[in-house]
Amino acid sequence: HLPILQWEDKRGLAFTKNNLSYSSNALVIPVSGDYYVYAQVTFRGPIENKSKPNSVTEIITKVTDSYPEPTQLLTGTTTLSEKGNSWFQPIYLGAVVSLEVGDKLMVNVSDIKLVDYTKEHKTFFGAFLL
Amino acid sequence: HLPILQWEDKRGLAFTKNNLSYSSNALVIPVSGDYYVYAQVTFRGPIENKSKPNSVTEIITKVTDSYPEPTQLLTGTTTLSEKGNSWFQPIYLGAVVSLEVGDKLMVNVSDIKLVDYTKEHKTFFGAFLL
Amino acid sequence: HLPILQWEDKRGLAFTKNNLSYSSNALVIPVSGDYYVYAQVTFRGPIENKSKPNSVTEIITKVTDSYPEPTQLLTGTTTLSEKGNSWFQPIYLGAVVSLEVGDKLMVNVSDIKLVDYTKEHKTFFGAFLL
Amino acid sequence: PQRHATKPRCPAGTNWIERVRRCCAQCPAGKFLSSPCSSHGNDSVCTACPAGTFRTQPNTLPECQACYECDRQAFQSVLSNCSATSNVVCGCEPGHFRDCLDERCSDFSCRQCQPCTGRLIQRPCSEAQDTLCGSCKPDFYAEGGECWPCRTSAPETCGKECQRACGSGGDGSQG
Repeated sequence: HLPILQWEDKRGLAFTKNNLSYSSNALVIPVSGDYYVYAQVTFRGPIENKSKPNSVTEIITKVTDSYPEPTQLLTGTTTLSEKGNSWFQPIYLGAVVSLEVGDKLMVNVSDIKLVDYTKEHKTFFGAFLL
Repeated sequence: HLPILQWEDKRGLAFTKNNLSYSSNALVIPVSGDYYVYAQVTFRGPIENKSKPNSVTEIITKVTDSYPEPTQLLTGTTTLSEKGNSWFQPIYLGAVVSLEVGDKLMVNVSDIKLVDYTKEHKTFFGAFLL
Repeated sequence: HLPILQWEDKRGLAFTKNNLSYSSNALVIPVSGDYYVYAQVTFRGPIENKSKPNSVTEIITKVTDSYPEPTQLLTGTTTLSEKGNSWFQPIYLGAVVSLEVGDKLMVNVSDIKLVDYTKEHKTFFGAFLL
Repeated sequence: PQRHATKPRCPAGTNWIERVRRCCAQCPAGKFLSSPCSSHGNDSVCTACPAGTFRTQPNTLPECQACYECDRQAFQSVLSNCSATSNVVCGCEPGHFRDCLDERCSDFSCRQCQPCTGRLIQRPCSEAQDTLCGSCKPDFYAEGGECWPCRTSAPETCGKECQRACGSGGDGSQG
């Protein structure tokens, strides 16, 4: 599987409410229902001793007790133009998904070293009950 | 008009939420109100005997009984970098729009052959009442 | 600070939903709570006597009476492929933020001359209370 | 009519707090308002910003801002650490310069300085801008936009520019 992003859930703009909680890299669903789930990941480069990748990918996945394999809910994948020195590429994903109490939501990325984690307003992840 | 995307609404990631019904390629609005409407289309190439286009476009349109012409609600259009063999380009759109009961929402694209239909987590469409 | 986009809130695709009022380039929050805030800006070029920039940036910021400086809530920055004459680049941003009554939301951009204002379905801004 | 009730003007050093509908004393930089004042207005409860957060100005906000981080993997360096009253300040590692994303350069990436191989350096690389390369160094000749050492040229391929820079022998024998 692709690496899973870790998130700040307390400081600054981050918050969890209505007992949507965050634990071991996942948002944990407190009550079954339809949720609007969203995430933006800003990728950037170059970084030391790594050539520019052809593409970057962000996937929001669900892990549920009733099924052993993670389910890919939303995927954003984009190719990068070859040239260019320093580059930035945000990928935003968002949609309504039906979730069960206890389901866990995570964000996987093609390469964790390419993620711009330096500012909370560039890479973020959340969900709300409709 | 640009070709209209057809949607799979039963299997897998059901698109129709809170009793929005789906018929003849459109989401049908069951009750008047403000809706957050969203869609992501992943375009990809190359596909046989077609050169790489300069750009790709996604438009969410509304058809209503009270007006003969479709109305463009949201548009995403992006140019593609020339080089590069196989390419991917997702376009996400989402906003609040006021809709009337019976209005129909559709997604039009610049070239239907370039749409990556293979997985519903890459190309999806939905709406929810506020 | 980066220039602030001005918005048309009466004609066409009204941006202000559920009694959000709009004054001096900002959405004004009528009641405290958690809002899903979103904006898409479509950048395009070339424009006369301006070379193609390396990148374009969109930032949703908050101004509040409780603090003398604007707070960056959401940021989308993307580099542009070097070549190519006429180009389009949409940036969509959206997330849940906690806001107080009277807070003001604005959209800042790296270069206001590159913003495609011509159609409100290409560049739009809004928010709704959860 | 004004949709949201107009806020009364608060005396200097205080801000209107909607939750309790009164003016409360501002918390100093480095702190946030953990609970609003009681009726007589200047007993706001202020709490120090937790580690990893800051406030540079007096405020009545319910939380502090999260510190940015310097992008060490992308050749940024820390000029000053985050404190309770100031955000982290990042620069570029030696051998890199700031490639600004906007006029104010509030956001930038660090690009490698160009080496100017075989050229004179007109202006050295700095935090703010790339090296400015000059013409070819002595004992180097220009060809195809690059500067080549005279010793690598051979008489039969030493063109006009090469002969001018490297002397007629062309193989740098005098060097």
